[in-house]
Amino acid sequence: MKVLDLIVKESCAVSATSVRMVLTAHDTLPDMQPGQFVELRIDDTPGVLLRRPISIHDYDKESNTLALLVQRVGKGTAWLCSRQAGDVVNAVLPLGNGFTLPSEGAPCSPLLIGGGVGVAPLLFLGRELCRRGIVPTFLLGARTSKELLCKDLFESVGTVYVTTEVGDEGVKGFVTHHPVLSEGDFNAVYVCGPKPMMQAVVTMARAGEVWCEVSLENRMACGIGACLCCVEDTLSGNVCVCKEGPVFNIDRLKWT
Amino acid sequence: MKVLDLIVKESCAVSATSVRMVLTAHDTLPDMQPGQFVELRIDDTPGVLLRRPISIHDYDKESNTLALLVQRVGKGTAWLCSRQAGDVVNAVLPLGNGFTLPSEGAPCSPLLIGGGVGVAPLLFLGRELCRRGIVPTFLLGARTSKELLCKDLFESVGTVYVTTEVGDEGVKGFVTHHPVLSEGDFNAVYVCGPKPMMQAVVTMARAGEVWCEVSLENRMACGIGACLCCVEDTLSGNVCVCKEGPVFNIDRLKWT
Amino acid sequence: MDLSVKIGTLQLRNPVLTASGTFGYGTEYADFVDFSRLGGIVVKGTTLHPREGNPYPRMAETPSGMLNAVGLQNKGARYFIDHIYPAICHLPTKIIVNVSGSSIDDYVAVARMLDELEHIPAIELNISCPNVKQGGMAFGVTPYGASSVVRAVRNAYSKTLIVKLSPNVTDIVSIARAVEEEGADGVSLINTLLGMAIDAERRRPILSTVTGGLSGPAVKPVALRMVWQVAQAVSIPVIGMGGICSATDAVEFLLAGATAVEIGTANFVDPSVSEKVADGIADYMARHNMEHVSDITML
Amino acid sequence: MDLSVKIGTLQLRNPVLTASGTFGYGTEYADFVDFSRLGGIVVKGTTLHPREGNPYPRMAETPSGMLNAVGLQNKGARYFIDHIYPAICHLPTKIIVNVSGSSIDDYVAVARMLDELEHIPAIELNISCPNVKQGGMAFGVTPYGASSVVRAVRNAYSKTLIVKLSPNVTDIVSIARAVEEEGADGVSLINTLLGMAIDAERRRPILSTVTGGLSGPAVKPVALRMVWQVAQAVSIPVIGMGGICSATDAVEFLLAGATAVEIGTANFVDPSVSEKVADGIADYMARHNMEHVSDITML
Repeated sequence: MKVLDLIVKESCAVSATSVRMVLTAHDTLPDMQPGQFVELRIDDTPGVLLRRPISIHDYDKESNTLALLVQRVGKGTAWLCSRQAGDVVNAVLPLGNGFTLPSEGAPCSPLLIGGGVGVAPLLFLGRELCRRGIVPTFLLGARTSKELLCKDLFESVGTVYVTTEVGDEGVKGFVTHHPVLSEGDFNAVYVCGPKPMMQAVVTMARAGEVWCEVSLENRMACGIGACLCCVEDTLSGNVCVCKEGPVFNIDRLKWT
Repeated sequence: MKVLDLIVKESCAVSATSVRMVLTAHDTLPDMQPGQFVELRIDDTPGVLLRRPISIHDYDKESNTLALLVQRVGKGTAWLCSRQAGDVVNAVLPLGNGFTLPSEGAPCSPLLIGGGVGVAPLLFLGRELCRRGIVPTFLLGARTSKELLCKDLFESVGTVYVTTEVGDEGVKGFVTHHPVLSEGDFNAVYVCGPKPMMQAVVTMARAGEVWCEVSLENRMACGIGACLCCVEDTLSGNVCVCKEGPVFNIDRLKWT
Repeated sequence: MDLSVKIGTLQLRNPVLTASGTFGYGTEYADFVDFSRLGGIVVKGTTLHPREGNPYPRMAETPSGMLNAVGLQNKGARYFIDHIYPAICHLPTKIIVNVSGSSIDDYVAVARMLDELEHIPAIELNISCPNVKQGGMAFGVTPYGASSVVRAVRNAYSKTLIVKLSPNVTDIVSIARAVEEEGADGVSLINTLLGMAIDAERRRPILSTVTGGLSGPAVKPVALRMVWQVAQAVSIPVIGMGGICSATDAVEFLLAGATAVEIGTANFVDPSVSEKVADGIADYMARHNMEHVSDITML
Repeated sequence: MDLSVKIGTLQLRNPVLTASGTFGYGTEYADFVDFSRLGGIVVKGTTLHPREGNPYPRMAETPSGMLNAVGLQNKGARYFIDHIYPAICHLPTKIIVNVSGSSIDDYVAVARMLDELEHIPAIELNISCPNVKQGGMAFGVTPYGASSVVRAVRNAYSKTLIVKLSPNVTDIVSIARAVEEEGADGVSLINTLLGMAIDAERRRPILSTVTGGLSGPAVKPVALRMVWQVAQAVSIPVIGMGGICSATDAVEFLLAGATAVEIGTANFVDPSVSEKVADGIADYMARHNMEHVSDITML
């Protein structure tokens, strides 16, 4: 883990409330794994004290850059969304444990399900799967087509299916309504998104006895397992999402 | 009094720690008097709650602009000093009572004494005196010539004498050491600057029985006489500097 | 939509009041606020005799807050009645006078004088101001002390009696219950938290009195907690205050159980804030399909 | 320049400690802090039996502060001794264990167990945690309650005993005097202020426990005031804390009379802050021509 000043290389709105930022650093960025996150310090924002955890959307060792998707939900994320090229954002990174990647050569047919801004870490995960010769399938959910984030980027990495709640793109409804879930023959499911969506997917995965990992977004303070604020009540008791997660195998969760 | 969004027209450093800002507004600025001040809201600055009182350095009705000199002493003034052309600063204005101007045609030979950033309101005052056919004499004090603010502007309005503590410009020492004080034949003295400097001038004015007004800078909260935080202990008791001042005739003060 | 609330016999058109000591006598804010859109104004703390207050400096800024040590500077009840009351009694909102004292007799004397004033429908009894050595702290920090002063004032004052509580206590609920027992029509809380600021470079306290009262957004969590505790424990209306800067803040206090709110320190930052808060509460009610302000309750 | 301070028999190389509950067991911060530059680490609150703590959500951000309701989650004293102590006992700084309990017997049992550990030179007795229904509030808010637990622990514990005081009291000085009387070697203050946060749109409390402990810069003025009051009233060393984010903040506490300071919430914002504060105090002393940290006093 490092504390680093990241430099914004570019920042583009990808929906009315979300921004995709590419950042670099003077130093070499530490290695990162899909599913890990960064904690960004919020400057110049009265009343905001704590860092904001943001999952790593993309990472490219060669260009020494990482990408983040930030959704404007409060004063802290509003500040992040207003950063421009050249601005500096202080980060602690990389944090937490990422998704479990299939071992080299193991047969794997993964489905990566994301909802809303929760699609963010799945791009980085998809790239890593590709690097291992596995073509990922994405199932991305959003309220409307306008809120569907970075579809083109996902299409450059794998097959993309879409659901929208209003039905203006892809299958109308929630991700759990998409036929690919029953038609596809997946032996691994990775999920990140709003909790009700993740719970619905987990219920289906359990019913189908499919291996499944979810990335949780509990409210955090320290990000490194010191304050015990972001706990998830698991089968092994309250554990820190920031340190033992944010990715959990569903076998550890009490979710019903 | 109004609450207005002021728009920065220009902002120039006039010393290592001070900035001169010219501001305008979409609406017509209310009329202002020399010695009055504005209360500026500090945005984007964690922990800073209260407005900052800044005296009016210059005001031009025709161009609908006012000028301010801001010295960087803390987080609030640092934010103000970092405003650029086009930025917006919210202000309550005009506040307080200004300097007493000589009545039309009355014989007046005024000396305007300023120290540090306290020179600010004297420019506006000098202009008003000029408009009444009175050529003001300025005596400006600073620690060094580099910290002497806007000398050229004062020279465009009246005669300027200077003292510097290190002696790299004008007379070496404090304003009270300048020979113009004893040589000049002034019947009105206006003072604004650090309290010890003002006290020294007041002592001399009393000794010479010269009419004298000072502009005080007590720490304020509301700026409109509601909170009673900025009081000066006068001969008529504790009075609000923001509302009954900031300009006081020395006859009201308990200063010895 | 109905925003009106009632405290004792005091009827307010909406639940937004301005807090004592932060709004002068109202007139200072005439350029900024349409008084007819406020529930009421709680004017400066008034004592029997004139008070010069504490020496300067009286104020220090703190993270998201400020300390003050004004020390109840005011010209006394007689001056208020003769010179201030005539100028404010016809303002188009309810005028409540904050009353302070250093003895029960003083409180009673002021309450009696104010009881005569037709256009003052209520007083707020400050039994908690932490700034003045003899300014009431002794009354406000024990149920016994609070009871004694409220009992005496209740016997002398016929209109709505609101008691302003100190947060600098172990058990604010016991104080609230004690003043309810003695016939208070409502309680308002919180007064300021006792705090201190130090100038590290000059190595001395910033305030002339060393300690002073903390207010502003910093104290909001403590204020909300106390309002919530007290509202559950008493049957009389609770007026909540402490760091309210926006309608959302005000709604939080109403959700915690307050019947009305007071806006204090925020008046210094935005002199129109009280009016905006009142408007914003109406917006909130519209958004949540609420008919009456009392519908603002926890789910 | 000498920054060392002494509390009981505990010798610290400088007056900067990290506060319990904000620094884990130290190891979490190994990437960010050179422990050899800290006075010490106060590790997480430890109870006799394991505790799961409170349900999620446990945290709410507030203006310049945060509320927490962790509820003393920890694996118990036995686990600490067997599994954590071996991993941290050779860290190049002083390790102090924060001890909590829900009965005097529990406190005493944990203190006895820790007394055996060679590399634990001190404990900090939490008699004030406001998060847990049976977590010590009853002890910390009265002189009698505080005395009882300190007396019992003092008899069971031979090394440096620091007692951490609650700010949620009318008279913190009386509590400090009571624990000094029972043989405490020092007091640390303030623990968190009891507060509450509400989600106005969802119309419910943010914390699962409704109320929680407020910390961060917002509380600094209250903390400074209490440290100043207590430091004047007791002869034992005072450890000050509450919103310290910088060396200037720390110096303010030292000026108020503290012998040492603890850094809490600020660790979450800047994980290296504790080391920076220690360095900054040295810079301050150099600027003010001070030889020893005890020269940091009011003028």
